[in-house]
Amino acid sequence: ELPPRNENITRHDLGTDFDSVDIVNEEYVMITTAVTMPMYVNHDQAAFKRWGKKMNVKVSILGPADWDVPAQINTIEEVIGTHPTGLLINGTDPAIAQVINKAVAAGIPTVVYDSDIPNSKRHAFLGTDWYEIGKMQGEEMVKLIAGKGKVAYMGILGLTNMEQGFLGLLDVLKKYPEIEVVGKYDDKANVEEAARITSDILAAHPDIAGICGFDSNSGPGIALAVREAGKTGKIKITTVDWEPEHLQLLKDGVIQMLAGQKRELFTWYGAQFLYDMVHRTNPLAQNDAKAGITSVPYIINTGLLKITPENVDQFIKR
Amino acid sequence: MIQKILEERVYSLGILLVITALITSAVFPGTFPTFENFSQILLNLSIDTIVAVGMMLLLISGAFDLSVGSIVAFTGCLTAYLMHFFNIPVPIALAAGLASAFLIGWVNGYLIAYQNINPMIQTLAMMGIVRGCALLVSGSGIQNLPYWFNAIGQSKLLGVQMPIWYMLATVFAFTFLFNKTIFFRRYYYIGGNEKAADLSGIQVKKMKMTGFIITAVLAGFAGILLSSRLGAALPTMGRGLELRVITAVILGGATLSGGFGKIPGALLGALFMGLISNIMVIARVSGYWQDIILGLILIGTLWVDKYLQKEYAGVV
Amino acid sequence: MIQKILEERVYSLGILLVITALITSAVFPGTFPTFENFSQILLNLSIDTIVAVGMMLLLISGAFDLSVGSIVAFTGCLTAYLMHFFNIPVPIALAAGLASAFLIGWVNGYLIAYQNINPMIQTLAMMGIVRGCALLVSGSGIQNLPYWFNAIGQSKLLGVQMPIWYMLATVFAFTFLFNKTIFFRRYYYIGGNEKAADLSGIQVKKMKMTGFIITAVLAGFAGILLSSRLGAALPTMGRGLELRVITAVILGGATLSGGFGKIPGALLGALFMGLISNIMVIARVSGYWQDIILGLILIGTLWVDKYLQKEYAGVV
Amino acid sequence: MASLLLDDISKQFPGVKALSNVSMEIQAGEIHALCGENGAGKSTLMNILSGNLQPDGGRILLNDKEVLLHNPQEAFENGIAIVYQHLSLVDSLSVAENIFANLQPRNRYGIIQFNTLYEKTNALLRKLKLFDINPRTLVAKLSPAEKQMVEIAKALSKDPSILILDEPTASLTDRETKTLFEIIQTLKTNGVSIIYISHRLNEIFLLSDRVSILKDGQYQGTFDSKGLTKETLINKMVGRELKILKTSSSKNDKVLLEVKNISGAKFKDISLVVHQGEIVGLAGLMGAGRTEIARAVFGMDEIKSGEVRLRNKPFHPRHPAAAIRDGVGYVTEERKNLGLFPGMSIQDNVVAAGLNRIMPSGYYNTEKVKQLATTAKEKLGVVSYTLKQPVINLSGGNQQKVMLAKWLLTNPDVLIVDEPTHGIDVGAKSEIYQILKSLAEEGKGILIISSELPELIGLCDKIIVIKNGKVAGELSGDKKTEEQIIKLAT
Ligand SMILES: Nc1ncnc2c1ncn2[C@@H]1O[C@H](COP(=O)(O)OP(=O)(O)OP(=O)(O)O)[C@@H](O)[C@H]1O
Ligand SMILES: Nc1ncnc2c1ncn2[C@@H]1O[C@H](COP(=O)(O)OP(=O)(O)OP(=O)(O)O)[C@@H](O)[C@H]1O
Ligand SMILES: [Mg+2]
Ligand SMILES: [Mg+2]
Repeated sequence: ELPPRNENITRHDLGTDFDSVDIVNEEYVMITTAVTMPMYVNHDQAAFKRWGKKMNVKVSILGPADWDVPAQINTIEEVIGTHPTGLLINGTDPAIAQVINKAVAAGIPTVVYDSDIPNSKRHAFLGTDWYEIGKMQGEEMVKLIAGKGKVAYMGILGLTNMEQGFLGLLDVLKKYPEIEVVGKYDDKANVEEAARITSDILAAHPDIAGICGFDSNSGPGIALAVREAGKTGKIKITTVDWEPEHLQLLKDGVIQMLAGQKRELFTWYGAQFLYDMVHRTNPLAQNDAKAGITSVPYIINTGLLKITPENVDQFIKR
Repeated sequence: MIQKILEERVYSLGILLVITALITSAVFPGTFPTFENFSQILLNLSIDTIVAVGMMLLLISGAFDLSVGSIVAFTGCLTAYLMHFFNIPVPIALAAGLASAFLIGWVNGYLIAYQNINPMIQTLAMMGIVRGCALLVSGSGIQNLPYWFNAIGQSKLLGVQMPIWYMLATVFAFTFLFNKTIFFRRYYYIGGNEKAADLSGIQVKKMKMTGFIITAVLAGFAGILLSSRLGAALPTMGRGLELRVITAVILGGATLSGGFGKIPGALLGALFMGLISNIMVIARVSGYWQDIILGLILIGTLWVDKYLQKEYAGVV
Repeated sequence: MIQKILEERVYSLGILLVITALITSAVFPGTFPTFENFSQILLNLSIDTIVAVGMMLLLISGAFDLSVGSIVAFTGCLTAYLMHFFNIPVPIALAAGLASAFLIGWVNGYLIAYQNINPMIQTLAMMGIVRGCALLVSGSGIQNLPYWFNAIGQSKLLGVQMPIWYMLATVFAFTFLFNKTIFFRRYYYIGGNEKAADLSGIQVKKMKMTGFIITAVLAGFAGILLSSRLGAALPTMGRGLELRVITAVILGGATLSGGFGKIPGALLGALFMGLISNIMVIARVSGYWQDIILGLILIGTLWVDKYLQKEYAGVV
Repeated sequence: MASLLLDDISKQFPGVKALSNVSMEIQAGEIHALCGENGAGKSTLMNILSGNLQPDGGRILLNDKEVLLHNPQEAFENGIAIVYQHLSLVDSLSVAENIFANLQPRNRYGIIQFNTLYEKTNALLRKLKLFDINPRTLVAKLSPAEKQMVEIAKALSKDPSILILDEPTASLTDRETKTLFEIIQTLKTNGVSIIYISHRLNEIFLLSDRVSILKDGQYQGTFDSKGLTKETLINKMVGRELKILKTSSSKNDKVLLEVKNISGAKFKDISLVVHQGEIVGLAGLMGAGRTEIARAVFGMDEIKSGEVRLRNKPFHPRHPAAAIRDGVGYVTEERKNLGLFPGMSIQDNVVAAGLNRIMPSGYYNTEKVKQLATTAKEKLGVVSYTLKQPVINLSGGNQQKVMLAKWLLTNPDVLIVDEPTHGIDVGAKSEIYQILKSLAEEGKGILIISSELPELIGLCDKIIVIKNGKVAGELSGDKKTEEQIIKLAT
């Protein structure tokens, strides 16, 4: 028994009939990978839980503890079998398209957040463009180092969204002939590794001007090495995420800019979209499904946060 | 009689599995004991199990291989790369993928068996090298693979997904081989006492090298299967697979020092881990609690098992 | 004489290190052989080395511990938690952190030595449990730690960062203990031949349990040091540390089967890995190539070493 | 001065009652021999005395006071030291550290004083006339005989008041044996009680004051050595008469194995010929290189020059596998390290070397394996409760028989046996001699390496004496006497 041939996805396929969805025991499930990553826990998951409490519905968060896309897919498949009311899926990699389609085919409203999975039949997407994150870091870095000097960057190699970010960064830096990109490094999502690489970079390039980080652990690691080398402020650091740790480092002047995402919005509104779909809050046609439409936005870009010494105090929680 | 049965990890673990499944069925009658859920569990552990069969072979012979996770990634990526960027026909790309796995296994085996390189460092180094190559080949992953390639892992037979059939075939084939051919039985001797095996006319070096090659090829096959299932090849596939698989295999009755273990134990070990993770999904256990509970269950299982088979306590 | 020296991994690796450093100094005279670079290399490997000393102890006795990375995270987080949320004075928080590490080591050691639980599964399970607890305690990480706590890892003595001094002190202390005291020499007997050690009146179980406790406490110390260096406790600290440390220790002359190894080997192994990564960055190797080249160098090193010490080929 | 009373000691292993209600008495300052067949329970009893095993029932009285020996440490503290049958040395440590394991001389801070350690070791080694062994050498580098002597030194280092020797001479040659006996006599005069276990009956009569006998875990009585004859002793141990070994030779003129001027790592210019039906002995002191010659012929070690011919065709196996295929077998010494698969069953061990021959199709036939193992077990009289028993749980002699069975199943034309009766009781020994003889009668050639001279003299058609890796002489007919061999070997 062979799988169906890949048909082209058109807007027409998007309407799904939610008649079979269970709205008595309402449960919304969020599935990510690296479910214990602090950034996810503190932003995505916290907002999702708050939403659940406010709406008085059950919310669950599932997924493997480590960054393991196949395991995330496995979890989604297992969850589909338990027929949740709605699925909120972290768009970790284009490879999850198929299982998203499977969920949609099973009649489960499915919203993707963080990175889009464009070749899937998801009902809606909320998130940011990682390319923009890279671009934002690049533009700020250019400003910080006045358009010249050596720059290095690091993150987890091989992740689709991060490679997009690298691309955005390089596309900006390319335009400045006096900026030399000295290397791309894999910090393996690990503070110690990031610190070690940074101090090696400092040794290799004592005149390094700036370093960009792309995962949660890059920032603290780069900052540690720069601080220990006594070059705080001399070497410009831009990185992603705005955990308390990052904010503190920014406040201390070790990091110069944070490219943050509005992750709370991903899951809060994502969940709300799911809710609105099942409850037909805003019916647009007599029967949205038959009309081949969904009654929630198709793509939402929540935009980025640019956190600098000027506005950092607004972000530090007390 | 009962004593006898419990002495074998394969049986004691099997019984534990059945009991766990029965209890879970009683607690979650609507979601757990369904055909879809069971076939999903099996599907999800098919990749791990195929690799675990190879790892069981190695552990029986007293060795192990940390590079399997990277081989899974590399073989999948290489095959996808050849098909996607060079339009090489599916069968040839598959052959090339498996050949690359063969080569990796050969290098591991040759250096370990004939050059006496420490197996842990060798396979750890290979893990880094091969992962690097996977990244090199695929960048951040390759999508849009040919239909016939995807069909390998996405088709069904008798309503059951193909990877499950491949897994069962692998387990049955190797169970048969280990029970019924002298070639594979030699691995028990090598694990039991390498020097004595050599002096008894078993070509230990050759056999060891073959063991690494078989394991690598199985991992390669698993990699192809995984990317076919995903319809994409990711360089991050198989991360952490090595530890997961070694855990499953030890749970299934192997020991790091060699000489013990049965092939079905690889399946049972993987099944046990798959069952636990499925139950946690169904029971909606999440986040840190997952790790904590899984850890406690692992320790608890070994502890119960130890009491079931007092006899062998020293050996395991 | 030369033969004799090369037989010991500690010497052969030491020589290799010096040669590598000399060549690199000649090639990159401006960047490599500077005081800042060396002290930075040492600083970065201080945490790993402190854990590696414990791991060397375990490997000498024929065991290993996969939970050290998680212990690093948990101890750091627990200490920070106590200081930050309960305003507990620094020394008491430190004691509590180390006590928690002691407890984890005790559980590992007790279950492995007295209950015969498979060490690999036990410490792997513990790795998950303890990591989970670290996340539970610290959430997203704890900042703003007391000044005196940060001073532990951020002070300098004679222009050299404190963690380097702690590392050297640990290495020297354990080298002395292992060379000169009956208590620690017993680990060589246990690793060399457990049965014989037992027959010689060594209380193998007790010693094994103590080994796991010492390792856990060293890991706990490393965790406190790391969070003091960071000025913050992150639950993700120490990820992958276990494999890195085991690699360093085996490179430093230990074997998985026990009985071999010298404490300074832990430092040399870690130093070697630190040096290689430093040189790679200086030589502008980046991205995927780092993993590939590191792997090749690891294999190459063992291969060269094997030729240096032909005598021991079979053993290592 | 210490006397020892064993009262009603029992010990049950899974499947075997190793000791049932054994009571016996050891007087102060006597040499007390303990005899019995393989598996009679001698080692088990001694393990109980040394705190290594716990009895299921019974008491141990030392100088009329009950003592509890929970572990080896407590036995030392009570002045009991033991030389184990299976070596208890750590290969990766030096001779000195092995001898003073856990008891290294230390100052009051617990710091080991290495100088004292080496001095004390040197003194001990000199006492044992082991002038060639450096205290700093790793034990791994010693030959089996040297290891055995180190093991003895280890027991002596504790200044015991009761010394147990469990088959100490099994891997020693005459020279060391003599030294050992002198030491035992000295200890005796100093009032040390000695329990001596050996399967070499000559030694029993030579040394002991009294003999106790165990059979199937049951005490058979204690006798004065003076009033005892060899026959009665054997009768009490074995419970039947032993067959007399036929001395007729079955040698014929066809040459089976011909070794011409081979040299290797530890030997030089070795030549010898084994005919059909001939039993050729290799004699020599410990470390003479006999084992290395055998390993080289068998394809395990490299031959640097010279030629080996089998049935008149060149024979240079690259690996034992090839040697076995061509009909050469090699029963190794050091059965635990080199010969057996300790954790595996008797059945698996027995077929290990013959897999290819027994099942040429490559298809593993469990039934056939079972049947062959049963036959072999019966033929060689291996005592075990099931064929599935791991060989590590067998007594030493039974392990040796399993190893021999393994090689008989390869059906070799030339069988090399290295110390075949190491640790084997008189009954089993004579059975093994019978087996070797009947193999010779079937027309096979046998090359036997042994340190037990009476055995070589009794069995062999000719004896080649090896000294420092070279042939020192060849003896046959009437010239095969112990004096001649020793003269050539030293
Ligand atoms: N650990 C064990 N587990 C099970 N059975 C054992 C174990 N150790 C010994 N036995 C059995 O107990 C019996 C007595 O063994 P023991 O080693 O005491 O014999 P022995 O008299 O020393 O023989 P030998 O002369 O061959 O050394 C044997 O049948 C043996 O198989
Ligand atoms: N493991 C080893 N490592 C290094 N040298 C060894 C080792 N084993 C034996 N030797 C040395 O090899 C030489 C011959 O070995 P071995 O004692 O086995 O010879 P042999 O003639 O068979 O004596 P034996 O009477 O003990 O069987 C000796 O000089 C011995 O010291
Ligand atoms: Mg015995
Ligand atoms: Mg020998």
